[in-house]
Amino acid sequence: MSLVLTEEQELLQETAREFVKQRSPLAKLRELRDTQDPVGFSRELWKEMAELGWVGIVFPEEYGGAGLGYAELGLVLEECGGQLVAEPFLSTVLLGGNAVLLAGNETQRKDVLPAVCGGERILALAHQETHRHDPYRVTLRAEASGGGYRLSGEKAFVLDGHVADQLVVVARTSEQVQSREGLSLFLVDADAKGVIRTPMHMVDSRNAARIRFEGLELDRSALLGEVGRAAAVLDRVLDRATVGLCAEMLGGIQEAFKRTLAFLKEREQFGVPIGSFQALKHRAAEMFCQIELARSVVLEALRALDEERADAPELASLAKARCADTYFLVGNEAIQMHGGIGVTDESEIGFFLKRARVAQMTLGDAAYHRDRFARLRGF
Amino acid sequence: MSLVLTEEQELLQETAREFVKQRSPLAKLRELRDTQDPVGFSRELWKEMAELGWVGIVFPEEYGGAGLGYAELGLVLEECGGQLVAEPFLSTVLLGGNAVLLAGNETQRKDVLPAVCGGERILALAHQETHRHDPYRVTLRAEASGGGYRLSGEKAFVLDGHVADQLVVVARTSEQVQSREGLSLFLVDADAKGVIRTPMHMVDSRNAARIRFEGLELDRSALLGEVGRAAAVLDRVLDRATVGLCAEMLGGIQEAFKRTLAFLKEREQFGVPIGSFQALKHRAAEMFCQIELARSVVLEALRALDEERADAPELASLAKARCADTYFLVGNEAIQMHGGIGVTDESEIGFFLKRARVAQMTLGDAAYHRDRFARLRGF
Amino acid sequence: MADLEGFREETRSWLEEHCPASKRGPQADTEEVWGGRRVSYKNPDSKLWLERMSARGWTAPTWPKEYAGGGLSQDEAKILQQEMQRLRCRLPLISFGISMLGPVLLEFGNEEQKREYLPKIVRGETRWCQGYSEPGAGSDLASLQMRAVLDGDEYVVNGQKIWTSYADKSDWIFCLVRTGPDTPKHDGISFLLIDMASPGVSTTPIRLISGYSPFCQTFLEDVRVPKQNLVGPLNGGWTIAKRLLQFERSVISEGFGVSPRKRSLEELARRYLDCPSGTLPDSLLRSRVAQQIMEDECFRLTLKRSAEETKAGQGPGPASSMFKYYGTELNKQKYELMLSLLGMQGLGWEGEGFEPEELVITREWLRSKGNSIEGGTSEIQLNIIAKRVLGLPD
Amino acid sequence: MADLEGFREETRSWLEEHCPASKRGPQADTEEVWGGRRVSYKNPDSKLWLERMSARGWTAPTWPKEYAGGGLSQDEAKILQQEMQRLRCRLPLISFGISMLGPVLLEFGNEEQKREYLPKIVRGETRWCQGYSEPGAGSDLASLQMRAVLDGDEYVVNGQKIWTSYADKSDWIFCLVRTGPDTPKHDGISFLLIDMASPGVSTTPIRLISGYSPFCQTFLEDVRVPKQNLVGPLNGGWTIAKRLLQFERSVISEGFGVSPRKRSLEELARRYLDCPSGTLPDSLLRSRVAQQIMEDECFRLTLKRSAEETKAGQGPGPASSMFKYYGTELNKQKYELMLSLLGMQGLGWEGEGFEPEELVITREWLRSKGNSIEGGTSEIQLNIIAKRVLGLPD
Repeated sequence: MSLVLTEEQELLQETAREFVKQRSPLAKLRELRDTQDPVGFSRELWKEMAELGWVGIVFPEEYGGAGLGYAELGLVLEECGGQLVAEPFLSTVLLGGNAVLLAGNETQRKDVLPAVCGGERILALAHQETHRHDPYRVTLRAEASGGGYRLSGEKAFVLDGHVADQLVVVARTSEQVQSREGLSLFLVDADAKGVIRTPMHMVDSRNAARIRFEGLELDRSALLGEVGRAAAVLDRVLDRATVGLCAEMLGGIQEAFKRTLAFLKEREQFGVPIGSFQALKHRAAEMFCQIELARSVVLEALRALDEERADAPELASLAKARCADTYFLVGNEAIQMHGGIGVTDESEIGFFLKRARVAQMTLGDAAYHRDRFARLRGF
Repeated sequence: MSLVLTEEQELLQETAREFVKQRSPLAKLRELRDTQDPVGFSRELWKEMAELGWVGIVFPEEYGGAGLGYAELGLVLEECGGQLVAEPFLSTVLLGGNAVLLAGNETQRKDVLPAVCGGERILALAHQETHRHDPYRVTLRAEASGGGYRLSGEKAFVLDGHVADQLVVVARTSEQVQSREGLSLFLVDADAKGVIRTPMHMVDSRNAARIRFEGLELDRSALLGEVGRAAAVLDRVLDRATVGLCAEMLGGIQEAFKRTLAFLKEREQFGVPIGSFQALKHRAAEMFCQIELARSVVLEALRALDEERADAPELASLAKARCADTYFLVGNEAIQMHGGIGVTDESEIGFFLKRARVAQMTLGDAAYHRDRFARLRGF
Repeated sequence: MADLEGFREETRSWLEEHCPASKRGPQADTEEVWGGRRVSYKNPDSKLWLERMSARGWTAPTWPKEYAGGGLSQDEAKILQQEMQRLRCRLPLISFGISMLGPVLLEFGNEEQKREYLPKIVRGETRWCQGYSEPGAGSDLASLQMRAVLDGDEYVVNGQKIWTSYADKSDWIFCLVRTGPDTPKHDGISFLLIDMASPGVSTTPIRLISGYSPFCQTFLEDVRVPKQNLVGPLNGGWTIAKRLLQFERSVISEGFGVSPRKRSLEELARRYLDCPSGTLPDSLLRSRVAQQIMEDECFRLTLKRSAEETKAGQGPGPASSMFKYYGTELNKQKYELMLSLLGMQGLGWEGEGFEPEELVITREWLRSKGNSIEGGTSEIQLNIIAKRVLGLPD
Repeated sequence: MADLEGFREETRSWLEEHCPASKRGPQADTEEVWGGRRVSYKNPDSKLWLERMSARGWTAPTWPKEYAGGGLSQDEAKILQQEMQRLRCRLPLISFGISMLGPVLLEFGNEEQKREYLPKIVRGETRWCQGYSEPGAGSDLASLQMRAVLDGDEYVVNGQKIWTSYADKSDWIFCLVRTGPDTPKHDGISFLLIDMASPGVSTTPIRLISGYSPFCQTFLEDVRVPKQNLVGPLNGGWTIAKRLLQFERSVISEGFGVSPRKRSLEELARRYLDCPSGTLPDSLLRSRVAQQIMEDECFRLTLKRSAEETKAGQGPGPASSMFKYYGTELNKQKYELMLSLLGMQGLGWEGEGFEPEELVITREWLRSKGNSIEGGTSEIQLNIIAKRVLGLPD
């Protein structure tokens, strides 16, 4: 497989670009924010995306998906990222959907995935518990109870957890906190009694939830995958989600840079376009290089997922560290180069900075992924 | 005491500037290097400096010194740093001399310091053992033997150790490696039997030595200060030496910047001075700010030594971290801004880069001093 | 020296007696007093404190007594400041009139103007704002377009200002207006004082990315201004403008020298790394915290050195560009570090999921992005340093 | 595809049979073969290997067969490269003729020139160097002063070049000379080939801060050059010059994509942090090592992507500026990190106290400082990116 797009991929890219531009430009996010929309994205739009086949891109056809790969999903996510589309790809497809696909049995898959691919069901992965990404740090306990399990504990920053229909919950069934062993996944109806959700309104105008499980009783059939062995699946889910998030970030990075470049050419001070000032030129050129690097590593990481390569985890961390740093750089430079206009809410450029910061921390920041890369390399 | 110079200090500064310019410009260092001078500095010049009273500036008058302070010594070191003067202030005055002053008994002081102040005796502090500064990491052992001690082990990077007349050796008399307890100081004649010196020629054209002690027998009177309690003295010696080194670095930083600025104004490309290019202007302005900060902290640290303030250790680390980073920045920018000429040996600007790198590592690099600062602040 | 010590003692006992207890120690932003016609006091002590201080002229300690100032020497003013800090007295008045307009009037205003405006500033009766930037004239301030045309004894002013801090809350505005030809740009600018109650003045707040609205757009439509409100010579306003910018830069950079009421970086690190004492567990974050504290410290020492060196009494020179540039960049870096410490907890916008203190940090992180833009961008400051301090050619 | 697989097998077996064992695997710098009249072989196998490879044209695999090249397609050339890597065959010849002059002659030379010069390059008979920069013309290359005046059938050349790599070891030099008016500067430049054995040519090596002397000053005094040595049109040399700079940049940046024989960063870290296995003990250095490896990896992936994207066969475009800029900056950063790992042990100049490997790292650290200057400074590359790639205005 090549890094150069096939004809089909080019078509998909164009369709996505056009759709996002027409139906979900950045103004949409502002509108959702300003009307204090309790969902934070549009369920109708999500259905339309499902009808276009995007929601199910990576899921097998037998579950209503398109059976395509991450190279294709990446194109859609990149376009969505360019306009900061808030629809729940990350929560529902990359995190929740993949958890069900990779860990679920046939019954579970058949139950969940077609509804996901149809855009009818929103999922969320309830894994994080503190303010920092740390996947094996799980204190929420699932204890054997009757024929099933009882869940007690709390999750935080559950992306789209405030409106998800079902939650995939990472729980500890044995071992100590921080242990990679002893983790299990459960599929939980979000409106079950004993599930208490508090919405968290994030600075990027997306939403998450703090979710408390107060002795929630679950049937045995709620278990997703093998008991105590969830870490391996969780790793794969997080890698896929991380790379998908990176594709979204890449789109945002490129768009913020494009807008900044346009502004540099347009805005005049001292009788000339400010883009003619060498100091700004050099900083723009530096950004260009950083973005090219980000692009290369994201494309390679998507390819590695599709080829199920052994270096996929390494590439996921490589991509996330790089995109986090690059989005940070570009987000900040975009504001500074836009000058006074950049810090007004009226301008859209600030939305990129906000998204950059949240995306940077989501699923581990650059420091986390550099540490993980070193661990994967054994040093 | 003010950061603004007194009349006496201004006079001292002018004298030092003039002397260094006339008697020891940077060309001198090149000459010593190119003639492969085995000493690496000029003993005659050192004597002259002693006659001017500089060597003894900080030592009490009773030992032949001038009884002045670090504010004054700093002025001299700053001027020396500007021309990369290689004479042994650091080894003989700041390290060795201070060790004798702070740890020695009256007999030892009377024996050593007047000879030091007179420029007749070169000292060195043999403390470091590995390639990294780590003051309590001492494996060289001093064992009780007869009425005295027997020294066995090896020291490395002993500054000016290749020509020192006497060595102050940090040895372990008890406790484990890395322990702050159990260290003792010994005053050793450098040409004693059982002291084997290998010169180390450094990239900055200065010299150090690897010194092996092969069961060197010492009289009891060689002990400098209390047995096993050397750490407290060593800390003070290292703080003074660090701040003094920073004053020297400040001089080098300022001179390298001055030369670079002059070059930017002089060198033409595309029909204009390259200093008119905004990207270079901004980088020069950034350097200016960094240098101003370095200057402030060095002056404050010198003052803290003179006032024997409790925050002197903190300020020493603050100054070293800052000077290390700033010399690094300026050294590298100086080369890049000089372009092709900057990387030729014919130009003097490269000497600053080389000195910057060695000075940066000597007595702990920025990472070491940031860690130490945090420890001193208790976090 | 003996005199100064006497002054210190008097000052100390006066402060101890007259500073209300509720005006000592930390206080909320909402208790700040900005004065003006429309002032309202949340705390009656604030009013009392302002009256007592301004009666002595100590809201503007070094201004001459004839203009209701304190008439103190630099040394005495420093002692007053030290003693206020000792007792942790809050500032009785925060005012662009004191920090920006006043020094300019003292230097460039005529006797009548000084007598008219300065006392009202000292007493907090008039709240001033600054009308400099325009939509097309940001970094290139001199290209401003607001026009003032003489018509009898009045100027008729038309145009739009932007980034006017608190214009919606101010009584008067000091404005740069174009009274002369466009080219050369700098030669046709004048410095004019305008009562915002005049017909034709209107303001609209600008919402920032932080959600705050400290700035406004200010529109002037056929506003009539008496010609005696001109400060300095006609078409000679650019010199005044530059001088005032130096005062403004000092204000902005000094603002970053200290941050009184907030949790320190170390405290935040301890809290969010879950480490009440001892060595912080995350070496990388610990190192960044140390580095930030050390850089703040270096900056503080540089402000201190600069103060000592310019003690002779000169106003701020081009070095103020350095403080503006470096102070704001350092502040941005500090907020980024705070966000790294807080993790996801530092990325809230509103609502229950976050503590109020966390939400404030997030908002101020966003607010900090503007620091390196307002009052002359970092790029402009670097240009000034390169040209004025380093003498690099154009 | 089947053809390519066939080619791969043939190539593999030919290499296995013909590449001498001593020319496989790592080798010292001193075993590199640069060819030329004055070549001498430390290892007789080097001569044999060069002869065998150049007989097939495989020292310049994609050049047409009529000029003694290999006549391979891009795909075949890639296979040859892969198979050589598989067997770890060393390059038979390192040559500016192959990497820089050849491509330019193929594009701009006349038939006679191609027949004259290319085969000798392929066979390593002529060693070429590049005469571009002059003392007053570095970044501003077009301001060069070396003058060539036609006198009968010959140009008479006078002037000085600087930064001529290995001029003291080369046979011929390709030079930019001024044949036309000074203004506009770019229009009076021609591209001339000069035999360095001609009377009036002399060279002086330049000593660098690293102690190495890879460059020379080259002086030409009344050197007579046959006029058929002009490449391309008279006064039309600037186009050729720019094209060649792109090839040069690719060479320099590719050079930093891989570093074959040296210890890896991880190995250095293990050695100098005294940690043969497991997690490295110094978190800060560990993080820097990880970051450097990751950035190198990102850069490698970008080279790879660029190669895939331009597979169609175009030469290097303005993106080569990015690789030159980023590759050299990354390389400098990597040497700084190595020095941080080695500590004082990385700061030796010569003598016993240091291991040879350490001294090499120190020297190469110093050498790396020149990478961002030679072949067009980083600043020039950023200018090119801003202008050509981003379209920012002058």
